[in-house]
Amino acid sequence: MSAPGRDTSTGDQARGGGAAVVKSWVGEHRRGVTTLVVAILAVLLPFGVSQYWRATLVFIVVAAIGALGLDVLTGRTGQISLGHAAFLGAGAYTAGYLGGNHHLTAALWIPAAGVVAGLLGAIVGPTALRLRGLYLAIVTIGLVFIAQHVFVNVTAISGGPGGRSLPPPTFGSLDFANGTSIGSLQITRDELYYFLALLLLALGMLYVRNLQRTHLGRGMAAVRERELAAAVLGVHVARTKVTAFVISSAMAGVAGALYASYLGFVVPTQWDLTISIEYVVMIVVGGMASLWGPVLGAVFVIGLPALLQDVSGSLPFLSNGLGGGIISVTDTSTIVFGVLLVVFLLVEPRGVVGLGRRIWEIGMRWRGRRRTPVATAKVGEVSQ
Amino acid sequence: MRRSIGRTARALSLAAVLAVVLSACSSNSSSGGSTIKAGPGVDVATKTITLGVLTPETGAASVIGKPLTAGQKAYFDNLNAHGGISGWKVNLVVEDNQYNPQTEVQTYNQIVNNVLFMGQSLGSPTTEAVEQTAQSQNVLLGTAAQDSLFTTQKINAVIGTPYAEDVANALFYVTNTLGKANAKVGIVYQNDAYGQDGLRGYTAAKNAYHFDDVGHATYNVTDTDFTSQALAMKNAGAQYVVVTAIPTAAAVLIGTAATIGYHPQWILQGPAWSEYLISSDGSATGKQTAVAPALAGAWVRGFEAQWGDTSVPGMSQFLKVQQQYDPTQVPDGYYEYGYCLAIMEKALLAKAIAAGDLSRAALVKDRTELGTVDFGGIMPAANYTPSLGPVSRQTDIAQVDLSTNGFLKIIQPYFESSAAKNLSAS
Amino acid sequence: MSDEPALRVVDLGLRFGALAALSDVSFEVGEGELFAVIGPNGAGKTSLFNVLSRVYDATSGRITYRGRDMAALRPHHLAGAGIARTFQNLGLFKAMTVLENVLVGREHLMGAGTVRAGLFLRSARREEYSNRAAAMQALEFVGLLDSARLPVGMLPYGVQKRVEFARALAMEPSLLLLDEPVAGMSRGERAEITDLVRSIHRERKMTMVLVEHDMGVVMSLAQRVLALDFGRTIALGTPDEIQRNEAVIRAYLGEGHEVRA
Amino acid sequence: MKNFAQLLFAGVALGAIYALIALGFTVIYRASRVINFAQGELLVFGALLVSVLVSTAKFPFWLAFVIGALAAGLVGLLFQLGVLRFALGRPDFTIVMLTLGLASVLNAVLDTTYGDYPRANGDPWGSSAVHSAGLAFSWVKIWTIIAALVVLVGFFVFNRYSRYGLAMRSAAIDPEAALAVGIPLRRVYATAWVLAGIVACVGGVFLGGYPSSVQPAVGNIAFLAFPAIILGGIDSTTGAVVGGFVIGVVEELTAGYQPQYASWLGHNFYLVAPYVLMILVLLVRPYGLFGSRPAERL
Repeated sequence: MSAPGRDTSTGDQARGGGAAVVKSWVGEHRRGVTTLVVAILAVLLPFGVSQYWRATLVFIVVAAIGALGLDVLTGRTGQISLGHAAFLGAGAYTAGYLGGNHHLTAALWIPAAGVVAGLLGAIVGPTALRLRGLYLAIVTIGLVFIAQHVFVNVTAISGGPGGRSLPPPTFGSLDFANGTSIGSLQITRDELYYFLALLLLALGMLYVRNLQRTHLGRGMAAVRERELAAAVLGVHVARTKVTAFVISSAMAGVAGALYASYLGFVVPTQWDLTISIEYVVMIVVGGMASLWGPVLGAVFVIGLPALLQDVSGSLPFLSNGLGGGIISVTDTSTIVFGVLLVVFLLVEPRGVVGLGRRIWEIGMRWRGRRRTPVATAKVGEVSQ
Repeated sequence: MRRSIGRTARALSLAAVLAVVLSACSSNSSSGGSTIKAGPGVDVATKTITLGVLTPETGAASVIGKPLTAGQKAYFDNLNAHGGISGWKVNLVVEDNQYNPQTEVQTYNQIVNNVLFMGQSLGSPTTEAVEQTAQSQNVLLGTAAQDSLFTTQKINAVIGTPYAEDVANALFYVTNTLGKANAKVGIVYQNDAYGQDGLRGYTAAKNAYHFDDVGHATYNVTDTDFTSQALAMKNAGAQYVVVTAIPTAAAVLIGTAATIGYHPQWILQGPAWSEYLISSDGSATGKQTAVAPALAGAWVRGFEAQWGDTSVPGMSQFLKVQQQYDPTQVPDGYYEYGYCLAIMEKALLAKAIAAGDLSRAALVKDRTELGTVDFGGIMPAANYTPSLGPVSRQTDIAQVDLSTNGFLKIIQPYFESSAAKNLSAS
Repeated sequence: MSDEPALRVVDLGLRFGALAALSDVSFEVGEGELFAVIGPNGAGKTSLFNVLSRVYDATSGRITYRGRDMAALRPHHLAGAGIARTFQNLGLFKAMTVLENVLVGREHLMGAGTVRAGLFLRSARREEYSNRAAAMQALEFVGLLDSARLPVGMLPYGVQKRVEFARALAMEPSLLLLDEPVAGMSRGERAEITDLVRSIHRERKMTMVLVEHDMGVVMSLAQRVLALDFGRTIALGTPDEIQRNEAVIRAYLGEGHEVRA
Repeated sequence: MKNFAQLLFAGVALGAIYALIALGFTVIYRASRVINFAQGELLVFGALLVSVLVSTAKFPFWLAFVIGALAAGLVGLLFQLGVLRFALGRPDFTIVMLTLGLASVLNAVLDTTYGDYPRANGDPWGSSAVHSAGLAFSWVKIWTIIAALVVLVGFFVFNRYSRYGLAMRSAAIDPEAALAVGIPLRRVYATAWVLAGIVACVGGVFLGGYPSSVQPAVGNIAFLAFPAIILGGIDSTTGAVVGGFVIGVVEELTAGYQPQYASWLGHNFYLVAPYVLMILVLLVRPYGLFGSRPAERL
């Protein structure tokens, strides 16, 4: 995390010093420290939770990778896409084909999943260039249906409508299926998946963060805000859009590969519109065009229902298959989720990230208020 | 007013049940100096065994999951009321898998530490998603799905006849039992794992009995119109049409065919049937649906005995249990299926208890050496051997009869075809 | 200024269906000249500007810049060809900071691809920082150094206009197209922007084409003026000539008025 | 030939349903510039209500139908008043998400109240059909087409001649301007949601007609209507209707002929045929057949 420091210190030379820089330098480093703390917590997390939550964590982190990708396309470049499921699927089947049919190591099929899905994005991207807004959204819905059709019919790779099994990642002697142990510390299958996903997520976030600090990120934002103005200013709109498409699909591919491998078995019907929608909800709820937005969105969309499922199991008025009860646990959590989604977006349209910022600002104001009287008191003493 | 009282009553009873379950979970495997080897979900102190149930309680598949779970639970409740398995009681912890693989994985992990094994895991893609983990943890799965591939892994404790064998048997019935050697036969199947398995049996039967295969048609589970499929079969001149579908689809297909004046002998696969296709509330008293006449006479092949047919040895006991624990239950094959699933699991547990080893590993081993389990004729007896493979290859054929209770009349009791015998699991 | 003109416009025509927005407009702009286009509303100023900035394709006639046919250029080629523009209604990206907005102007000077940029390799980093430095200088020129990190959306209109100028400068153009830079501004802001334009022209020695409705601004800035009305040239000459031109006066104020600069 | 006619009839009937759903989408889009992801749930809500009113409350079908339609409209209205009203001027994304919220709530509520068993839609026609020239025209399908046409004509009349129709059109073209000239935007939006609910219910009821039935799963059909709105141009109601009928026929004919003449396209190609057609159209006309190209802003 030394990059931010360098970044502004060089910006610093450019603007020739000033207290503002120092402050922002500290700011950058506060962020660095926070990131470090979050990272450490993320690594320790699975050891502190139940098996249920460990599994849920895997789904959350894997989804976060996919959401991070979608945010590059939709959040940062403004290209609404409901086609994410197609790219997730492409990644999944690449993993299945290379890891399953050809028994290759995950060190190969994970990146391959990204590449294949990315290439698919490079093919789809250009055709989407002429389309705007909702037209693009619905064409990408078409992409999902077409991809599903292909998945069902390319039996050799997808196993056909019956689906196919996928291998657990293997790196040399390390086989995720069996878990492993470092010294006395046992690491289960779920934990291995979690850490692998976490690592990939971290790399992905680093990548996106770098993009957003270079001209590519600015180009994307410019295209999102006013395409034509961007073009006139020298932004290559077409290239920017396609680039965004490729990055987004590649990340989706990796996420899909992990997801499918973790489930161990996938059927073509799994890569449907609802998954795409889920991902869009993630980036919107999390807060678009922000680094942490997709992650927080994944936590909200997957973690919240899981939490509701977890707690509502013990509520007496809920039926749980043993008869009785008025409303099922699932229906309850679905309703609560829907309501929370609505309320949340009405209260904080900028998503979880926006909420965080708001809280932060309040915190700062509070600190500011607390400091001032002290200062004036000092002045008083001096004057006497 | 009365409704709200009913609610509280239900809530209380449920709370009671929960209390039991929770206590069972909280203090599991506290082996107080007893001689028995106990895995998770086994409370030696109170002699209770907890099994997990992962079943769809919401969404379209809940139509299957609810009655199936009810039947399973009714059997165990009755068992517990009558001294259990040599003093051991069996509790169920039910989670809604929403027929969704991701949810299945989550719910599996939610309860796996509190259960000895999964007394039920309903659905193919769902069960597949936890198989790997289950194998590594030696957690037996009471798999409620008839896809042949589940019969090949010892982690799946299945009952009943796989779809493929089922279809092969039905076509044997046509070509041999009825002697229609060169009948014109077609198949309409759902384009997914279930349909594929049906097609597999169809092809096997075709190769074995050389009937005139006049056409195949596929549909998607979301389809609302079946004109093209009906026309395809009509134009092909199919006299017998195998329907590997879900109930709503089967109804639309057959209804559409009737409208265009096409009336072949329909052969519905078990899951294509639902009493709700005939009556608004599934019972004989309910209002008859518009498609009911079109469905009358269709064959439904499956492996559950005709509801209420007391010539079946286990039936009267079954009905007694159902009357006592689910008086409102309408005649339903899935209820019978769940009941039989419980019978198999009881046999399994009995073996383990007798051997004094209720560990997970032991149960996985026991599943392969369980031998024959008799369901009192409610389902064909299942045979569990180390060589694995289908536990039953028998099928019965019922005819839709609007006057019978449950609307199904058995016209051909359990039988097994040569083609089914020779079918190799996927 | 050299005798070979920088920008040459010949018999330019633009029609939307039946309506002719421009017809046979011809003029030349010399290297380093500050050339203005005036005309009442609907005279075709904006149409002409949009053709020059490649938003519209001309229906007839040709435009060459430094001997290069501009019809061949797509909008995103303009910057590379050394042509920058400002927008009548601010072409700024509200969600970005001042600095980022200016940096967008240097897009065509930055080549780091998804790999180099994404991995933030040394080359990409160097490129990034050198361009930031350049952007900072541009901001310094318009006197907005301290606002660099503020989100542009929260700045007053006049200041945002300056940001736009900074961005145009950051593009390091040889030709700068200004689309009604003082439209909708207070008298004070108008004076500031006028001075800014003058100082840019003086210090950066770039060719400028200014499309403006405000006579006063045009007369005080331009070296030569083209007057349009109903899409046709009605006068071309020095500010004084234009001010005395009957057609222009009629076009602007109708019969019997004087134009005061 | 007979086949063709039979398929065509089925296609037109299916198209009528698509047209109604597409109309629902378009109405909302014109008002709030978003896709309403709850359209399918509104459809199910209305249809189930009608079904229950007829079967248990013994209402006459047409009365139940009217009540169901109004109830569905009411749900739309309440959503507008209770939720969307507070989201005026929020980014489109937010509003789309809000409709998703509504969808999931409705979905669970319907599942809880009605369960997932198939139900009769309660119409009086049952399996009756007209037979002529060796073809069969079931009354439900005939009425589906009639009802669709009636609703569509009614809608156009409303759109063209009523005060709100005018208001809605102007609001669709330019909300700010509409607001400026004193058009009550909120009331316009409310009207749009009521209409969306009503057409959804009509679609749902006829979708559940013989030999089909009503259950929550039928809501998925909404996703299949997307090509209709794009084909026609999302902001054009005419387009929605034309698009609806077109994809209905295309889907049905593909299902009828692709398996024998183009089997290499794989099983169930009819599922994607509408989307393929849609994409082909968009490659030629990026804003659909009747859609208007949004003004490019600099």
